Amino acid sequence: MNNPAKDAAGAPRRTIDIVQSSLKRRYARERRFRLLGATAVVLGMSFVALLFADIILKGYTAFQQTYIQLPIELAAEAIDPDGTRDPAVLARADYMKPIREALREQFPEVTDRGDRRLLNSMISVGAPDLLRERVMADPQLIGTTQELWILADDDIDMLVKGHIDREAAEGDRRVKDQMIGWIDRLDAEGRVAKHFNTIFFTHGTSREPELAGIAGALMGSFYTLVLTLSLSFPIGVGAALYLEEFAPKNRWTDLIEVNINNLAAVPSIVFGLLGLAVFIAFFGVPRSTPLVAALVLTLMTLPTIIIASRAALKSVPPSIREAALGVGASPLQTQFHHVLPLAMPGMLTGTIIGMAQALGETAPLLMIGMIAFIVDIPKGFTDAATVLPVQIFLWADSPERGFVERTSAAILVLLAFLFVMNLAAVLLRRRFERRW
Amino acid sequence: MYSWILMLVVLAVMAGAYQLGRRRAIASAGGPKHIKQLHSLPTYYGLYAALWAGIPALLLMGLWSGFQDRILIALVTAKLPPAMLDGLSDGRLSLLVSDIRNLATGNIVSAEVTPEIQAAADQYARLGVIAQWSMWAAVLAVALAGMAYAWMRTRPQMRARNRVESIFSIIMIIFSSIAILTTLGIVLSVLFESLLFFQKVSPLEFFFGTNWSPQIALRADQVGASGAFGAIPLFTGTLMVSVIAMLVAVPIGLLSAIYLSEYANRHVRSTAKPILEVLAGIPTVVYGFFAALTVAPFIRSLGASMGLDVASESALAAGLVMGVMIIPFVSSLSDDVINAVPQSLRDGSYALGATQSETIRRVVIPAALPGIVGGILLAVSRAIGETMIVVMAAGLAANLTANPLDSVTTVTVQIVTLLTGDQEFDSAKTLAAFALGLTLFLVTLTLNVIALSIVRKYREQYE
Amino acid sequence: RDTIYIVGSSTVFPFSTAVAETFGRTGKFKTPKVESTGTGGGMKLFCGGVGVDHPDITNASRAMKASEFEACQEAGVKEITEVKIGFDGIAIANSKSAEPWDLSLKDVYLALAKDIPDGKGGFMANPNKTWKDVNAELPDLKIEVLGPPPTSGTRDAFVELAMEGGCNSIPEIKDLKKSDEKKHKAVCQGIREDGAYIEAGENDNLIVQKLVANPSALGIFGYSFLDQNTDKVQGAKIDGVEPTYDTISDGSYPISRSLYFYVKKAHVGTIPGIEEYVKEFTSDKAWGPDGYLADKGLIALPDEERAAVAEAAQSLKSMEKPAK
Amino acid sequence: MNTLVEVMDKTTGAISSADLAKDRHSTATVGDITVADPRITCRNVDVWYGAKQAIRGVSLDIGKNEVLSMIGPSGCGKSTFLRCLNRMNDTIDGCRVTGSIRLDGQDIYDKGLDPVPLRAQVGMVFQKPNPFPKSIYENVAYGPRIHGLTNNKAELDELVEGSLQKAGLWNEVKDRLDQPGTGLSGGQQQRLCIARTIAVSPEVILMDEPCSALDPIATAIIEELIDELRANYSIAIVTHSMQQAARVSQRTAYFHLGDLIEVGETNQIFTNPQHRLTEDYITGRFG
Amino acid sequence: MNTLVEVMDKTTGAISSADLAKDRHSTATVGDITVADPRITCRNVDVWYGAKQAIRGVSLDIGKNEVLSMIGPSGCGKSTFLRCLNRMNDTIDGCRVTGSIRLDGQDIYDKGLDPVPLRAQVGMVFQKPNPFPKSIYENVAYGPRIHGLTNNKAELDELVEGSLQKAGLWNEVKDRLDQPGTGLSGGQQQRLCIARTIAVSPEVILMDEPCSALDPIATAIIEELIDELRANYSIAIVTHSMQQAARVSQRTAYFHLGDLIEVGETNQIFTNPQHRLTEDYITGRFG
Ligand SMILES: Nc1ncnc2c1ncn2[C@@H]1O[C@H](COP(=O)(O)OP(=O)(O)OP(=O)(O)O)[C@@H](O)[C@H]1O
Ligand SMILES: Nc1ncnc2c1ncn2[C@@H]1O[C@H](COP(=O)(O)OP(=O)(O)OP(=O)(O)O)[C@@H](O)[C@H]1O
Ligand SMILES: [Mg+2]
Ligand SMILES: [Mg+2]
Ligand SMILES: O=P([O-])([O-])[O-]
Repeated sequence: MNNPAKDAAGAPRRTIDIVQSSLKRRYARERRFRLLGATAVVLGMSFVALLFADIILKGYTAFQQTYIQLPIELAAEAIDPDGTRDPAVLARADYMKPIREALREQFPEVTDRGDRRLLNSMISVGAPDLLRERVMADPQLIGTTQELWILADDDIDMLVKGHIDREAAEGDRRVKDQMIGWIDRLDAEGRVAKHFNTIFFTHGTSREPELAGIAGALMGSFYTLVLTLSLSFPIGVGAALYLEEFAPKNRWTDLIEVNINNLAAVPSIVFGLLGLAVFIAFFGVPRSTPLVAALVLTLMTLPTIIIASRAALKSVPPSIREAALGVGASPLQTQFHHVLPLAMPGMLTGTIIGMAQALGETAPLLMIGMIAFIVDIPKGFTDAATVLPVQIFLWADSPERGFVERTSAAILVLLAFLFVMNLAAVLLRRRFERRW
Repeated sequence: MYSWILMLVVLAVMAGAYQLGRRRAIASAGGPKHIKQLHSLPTYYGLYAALWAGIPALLLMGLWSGFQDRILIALVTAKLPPAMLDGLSDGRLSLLVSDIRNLATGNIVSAEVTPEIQAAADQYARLGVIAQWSMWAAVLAVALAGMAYAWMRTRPQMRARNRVESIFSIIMIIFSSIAILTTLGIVLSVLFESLLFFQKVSPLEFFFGTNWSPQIALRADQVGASGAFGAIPLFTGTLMVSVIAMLVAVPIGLLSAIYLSEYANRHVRSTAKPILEVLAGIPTVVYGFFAALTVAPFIRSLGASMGLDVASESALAAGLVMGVMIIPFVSSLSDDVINAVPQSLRDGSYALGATQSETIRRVVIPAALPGIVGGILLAVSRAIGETMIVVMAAGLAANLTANPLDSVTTVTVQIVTLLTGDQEFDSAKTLAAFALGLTLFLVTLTLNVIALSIVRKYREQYE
Repeated sequence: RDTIYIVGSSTVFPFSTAVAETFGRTGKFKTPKVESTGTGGGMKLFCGGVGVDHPDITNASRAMKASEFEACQEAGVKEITEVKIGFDGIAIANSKSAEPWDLSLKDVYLALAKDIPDGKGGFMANPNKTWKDVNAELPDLKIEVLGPPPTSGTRDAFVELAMEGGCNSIPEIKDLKKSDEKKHKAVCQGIREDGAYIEAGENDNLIVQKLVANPSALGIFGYSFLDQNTDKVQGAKIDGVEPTYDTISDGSYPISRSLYFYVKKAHVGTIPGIEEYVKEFTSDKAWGPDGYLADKGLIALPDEERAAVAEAAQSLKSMEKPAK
Repeated sequence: MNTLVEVMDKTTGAISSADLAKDRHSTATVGDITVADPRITCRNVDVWYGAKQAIRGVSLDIGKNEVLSMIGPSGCGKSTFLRCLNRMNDTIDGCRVTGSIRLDGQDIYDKGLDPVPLRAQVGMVFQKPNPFPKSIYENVAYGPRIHGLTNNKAELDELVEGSLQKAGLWNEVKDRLDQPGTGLSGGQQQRLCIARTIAVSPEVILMDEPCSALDPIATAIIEELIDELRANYSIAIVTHSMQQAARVSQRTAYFHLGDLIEVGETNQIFTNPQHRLTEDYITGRFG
Repeated sequence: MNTLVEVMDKTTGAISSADLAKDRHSTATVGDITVADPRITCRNVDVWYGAKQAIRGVSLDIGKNEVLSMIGPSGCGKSTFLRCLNRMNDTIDGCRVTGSIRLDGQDIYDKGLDPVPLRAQVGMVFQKPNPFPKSIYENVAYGPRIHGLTNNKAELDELVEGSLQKAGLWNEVKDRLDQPGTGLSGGQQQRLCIARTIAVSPEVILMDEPCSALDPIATAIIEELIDELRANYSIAIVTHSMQQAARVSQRTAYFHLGDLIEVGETNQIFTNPQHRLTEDYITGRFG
């Protein structure tokens, strides 16, 4: 009837024939499209896999640390001559000496001064501190001789983990032939072992790879992000709500909209400049603190959250708003009871991405003093701190070989942090998702 | 530390005020059976009271905490012997104060403690305690006064909901204005230095020059201290890297979003989406290494095998990796808006005999377009503003080229290197960073104005 | 504030932090906070004024300039103690999997300069594409050198020591210095921008790894990275001298620079621990040839100089205004 | 003047229009627009969608305890007019309303007027059923909740059940009150929306084709409900079924292309229309 | 058994049901479900929404050149059944269809069968109008475009105009074909959706209350259209108006709570229903 398509003879053709005739082509297109989509997902996922594989392969060894077992004589005369067990006295004692002596006993043949130095250098400079902690925690040890696992130097660690090429000429590696011999001998006696690297998770950073830990940066990131999230989510959602749902559409709101879009394109380091000029110089917020970092990152992530939230609000059908207004709900009630829950997945997506960005950002923090060597683990928003990406940046720039794996391990920690952070949001988002 | 406790106390007062306000409202209406008499739900009277109890008190607390120390210091230093203060610069004074403070809080002090300092420290500590308690008293008084005020005003006719809502509206307006303030802040924090820069380098050269080479201008005592500050190559470099990144991110992101929201089952979608989102959180330093050590050499050797001359730091490598990073900006945001398209529209299309891909391309995507464009714009913005990847992978050579296999540099890279390198007071080189920042800001602003008007034109609404 | 606040050079950062950590470990004082801001950035902060908001110490991979000193004075930072802490050799290295290089400063100059003498008394844009073009004895490899960007202190030192040194080994340019100093500088200090010299950013690890991936390239970076990566890269001989601890220390290796830190005397006595920090830094167990800083790649000063500097540093002797 | 008129021309030929010398082109309202005790009074209401005028100078009263039905061809502006009465048009971008609309003498387009209590007072059932994507129970309970109409869960349960029962939906959904309201059939959704509206006991109820998706029995229940509600409230109903208009309403208004053509006693309108266009439309029902 | 039955009990009392000894509780289909030349044959169709069964063992034929109307109380499964016939239920999560449905002998739920040409052949007008958020023109042109039914713009224009005209919408929208279809009134949207469906000339057309938002005149136009289409195609129409069913259809099927209760000649169903439930429903129309 309605169908203008005619066959060769001029008689009307059935739609279905036309459909059938082109169907093959359309299906080819359908398959191509679907394949494209699947390829895109696979590609995206394989990027993730590739990056992860790369990081994990480089970093997993950092979760273990080489220790050397030595019979340490904790002579009472040396550590606590008066037998008071006064912590102050215990803390002051020299713990390096018993370690060195124990090591020397293992290799009595080493007498040359230079060789002794070499021998001593197999032990981490942090070993005595660890020993001190141990003794102070358990003063019973004083006066006994214990087989203790002593932290090895980073070069030894690298050697044991195979990151140093034994075949290379002696001059080409930091570990001398002699040391390799000693380590092999200790190893044969079962005195060399890799233990789980607790230091990495409990200590702040250090110049020595074997003593360097991620705890300080992790806490710094934690404080920073808690604050960033609690500022940027309500502000972002509030601003999006206002602009999308309440604001009159006029020049002023256009200006705000353009501004927000534009802020998204501002290089993050410029936010650092802003933080420096406004928060630090003008408001006197202390430098290098999670507080100032959070303020800067909040401004940086706001555009992401606002733009995502507005897109989400736009996609809520107007009939829902009408229904609510129609039973006498106020605009604010309409938003909070009906529109926000439906827009929440998109808002959470914006938040997830914004927070991810904040967690991984380095550049603006360079400007506000976060790129610093801070050993102490921060205990609040105004303690000097650094954050994970900056720590990664610093370690990646360190010459010591031991930092290579630690850099990757730190990235893994950051990603784990990201996962934990996102998990809540992702689960929440899944709860809000629905089609109508 | 004390202020945290006080904050909690104020929150507790707010909670109390909420309860009281509610009860009072119910009572004023004549019991729970008559709440219909009230203008608003009792909750709103509660909120009204809570806000009255909380907001002024918290404001006062903020102000007090901001000024307390300054006032204390002023009081303490006023008591110091004038001889000690004579001719002391502000900085030295602050050192002295720091000393007093260290002493008062029991921190390590390095110099020997003079009696005056000790006295000042004691006074500081004493005043500190007094001030703390007065703050407690004042803040609590204001909180209670606010609560009382709300209490007195609570009567059935009071438009509590409207009042609470207007407070919320004001808060939301303040939130939206933060964007403007930020913009203002950015402009102010780069404007002064930019102007200084333009006094040294003519804007004409900066905007239209094609040669960027701050190296000769490295030091004042070096030759031709002006250097070459033509920013064109930086902008073309930024453009090229961003375009390459978008060529990666938009197709992959959009197609993933489509696949995940339309084809994949729930299970795949709910795992794949967060995984892709991880891409946005990997530190850019990591991408930088990846681009520089894996992708760039690969492209180079690939190019060599095809007889192409590829720079070891090609724009292509940086752009590709950056594209990977911004995939989630496109994929996740698009996925959400695509998912929000009402099913009835899809049904309408299927019922006409459309295939799934036709439905997606011709009905779903157009309906979701405003949101998708938002996501893409965000991704573009991110690409323009990204730094680290390009620093590590694309290098710093300012080539004016259209060949993606060449190395280029971007505005952001130059800003970072100029600002983090060996800076110098007032040299054109350091100031150039600010001028670049300002220019980029203005350029993207213009682009956004254009984008907004285009998006406006093509906005579609359904239902 | 009860912690020392240190800013400055990224080159000195590893040494400064090592000292800070050891200093903190002794337990009496808190571990200082060390920020890596670059030498210039550090100077800017350091010379910002006196007071708790301003740093106490700044590290520098070059000596303080007169202009910076003046800025300091203007801001009320009157008395400054300069401490020279040692040397940093700048290595030109390549991958271990390739042949080691043997270059003269002149080769370096001719390979990397923007303009070189055209032999007719004038100058021309550097036409050399391969090392063989530079010097017939060198291999026929494309010139490809990864080095720091113009904004870095390392680059500064490289230009001053290597380029200018090579430059002056050409007699006609040496003469130029007397006649037209400006021109001389332009010629000697300009680095080519046609892709032969690749500005590779400030991350030296990245350069090392890029060298491993590309055996025909050369890279310019600090000695500590060479020291840590002896199994991957090897330093080129410059004028016949290999970059080793000893050659840098005794000054026979031509491209090395001095490292410094500067102490704000006004803060001594109020910020706790500054004197002790300086003492720790200038103790032999730190900066001596067998000290822990040597292990980190710092090349110690000669013994007498070290003693003299330590003496001056510990007594916090104020510096004079630098000559330039 | 279009299809409609053409069609109607064809059909009215058969009917005696002897005494009617009515001008088909006059758009002035015929009949008495006022009532003795009005709740809503509209005067000269114009509505524009952007540049397009959808309602032209409509003046009309809605009285206490009366059901006013609005009829007219599709697209003539019935929904538009209805939505003016509780300011639902505020939500449409570019929609402009002029003239005066008063509820109990109070101008509802007054700047200072808060549309929220207005909408609680003037409830609305929309033409396209739009349940919230929440459970059936929540759909109905929402209004009473925000207005605090009940004091406890038991009362609320009772109110929800009562409303659903009045809308004739209770038996169908009582076992699945926690299921989403969007999973109901078309007619069920429509009744859900009616239940949702009456749950807040508005004093004026605007119903836009409330029975369009309902079978005769369900329609009967709703009509019964309307009749019952009339005792206390005012109701304006848009309907396409003239039988329904005749059954439920006391007064009827006929709209045509944005104009209010005629208004009067329902009886009179259906038996003795004064305007040619009204007559055409009424008689066309058999077409 | 619920409100519905209670209401109907009240109303049927007045009517003589002398010779009917029908079992109100039997759910077996009464009447001849088959036709001479069927296009669609359904046998034992069950439909489940999750655990809820919406259709129980329905067997029914739809013949060539016939209009089959489906009636029944709201929520009885009419839309559900209709949506089975072109597999629109595929898009509902948790909806399961069993039994056999054949189009020209071909099982449409066959694994290998492609729903795309099926849907081009079996068109559908939904209960809730769902225009695309595109221009009016694009709404109608969409189907012909994807199937490539026209060869050039002129042909397409003609087809769009023709379809809109048949749906009785042309005159109202001809000046604003480029305006969004979502900005139309309820009835206009419904007609737009009809135009959209007939633009692809499906051979079987499923219409779910196509006239629910239409005034009598527009209804008449659609009914005329249906009559015209019947010459070549098969049509299944869900309607709540028994008059409409009587006017347009040759056969009528009565659904009740998911069961097909009775099917037969329209005349016979309305004058002499065989099943007690059918009778209750039919006579209830005056309730
Ligand atoms: N998506 C769904 N999920 C769950 N149950 C549903 C869904 N859609 C419909 N139902 C239920 O299935 C039954 C049949 O619904 P259907 O839409 O087929 O009714 P109908 O006969 O078309 O009614 P109406 O005349 O009101 O449109 C109803 O009880 C309804 O509540
Ligand atoms: N949002 C809108 N934008 C533009 N025009 C509109 C809009 N809504 C309705 N219109 C137009 O205004 C006129 C009146 O529409 P309205 O919805 O009031 O009609 P109606 O009488 O309710 O019709 P129906 O019986 O079909 O529902 C119609 O021509 C319609 O196309
Ligand atoms: Mg309408
Ligand atoms: Mg239905
Ligand atoms: O950080 P620098 O040592 O390069 O100034």
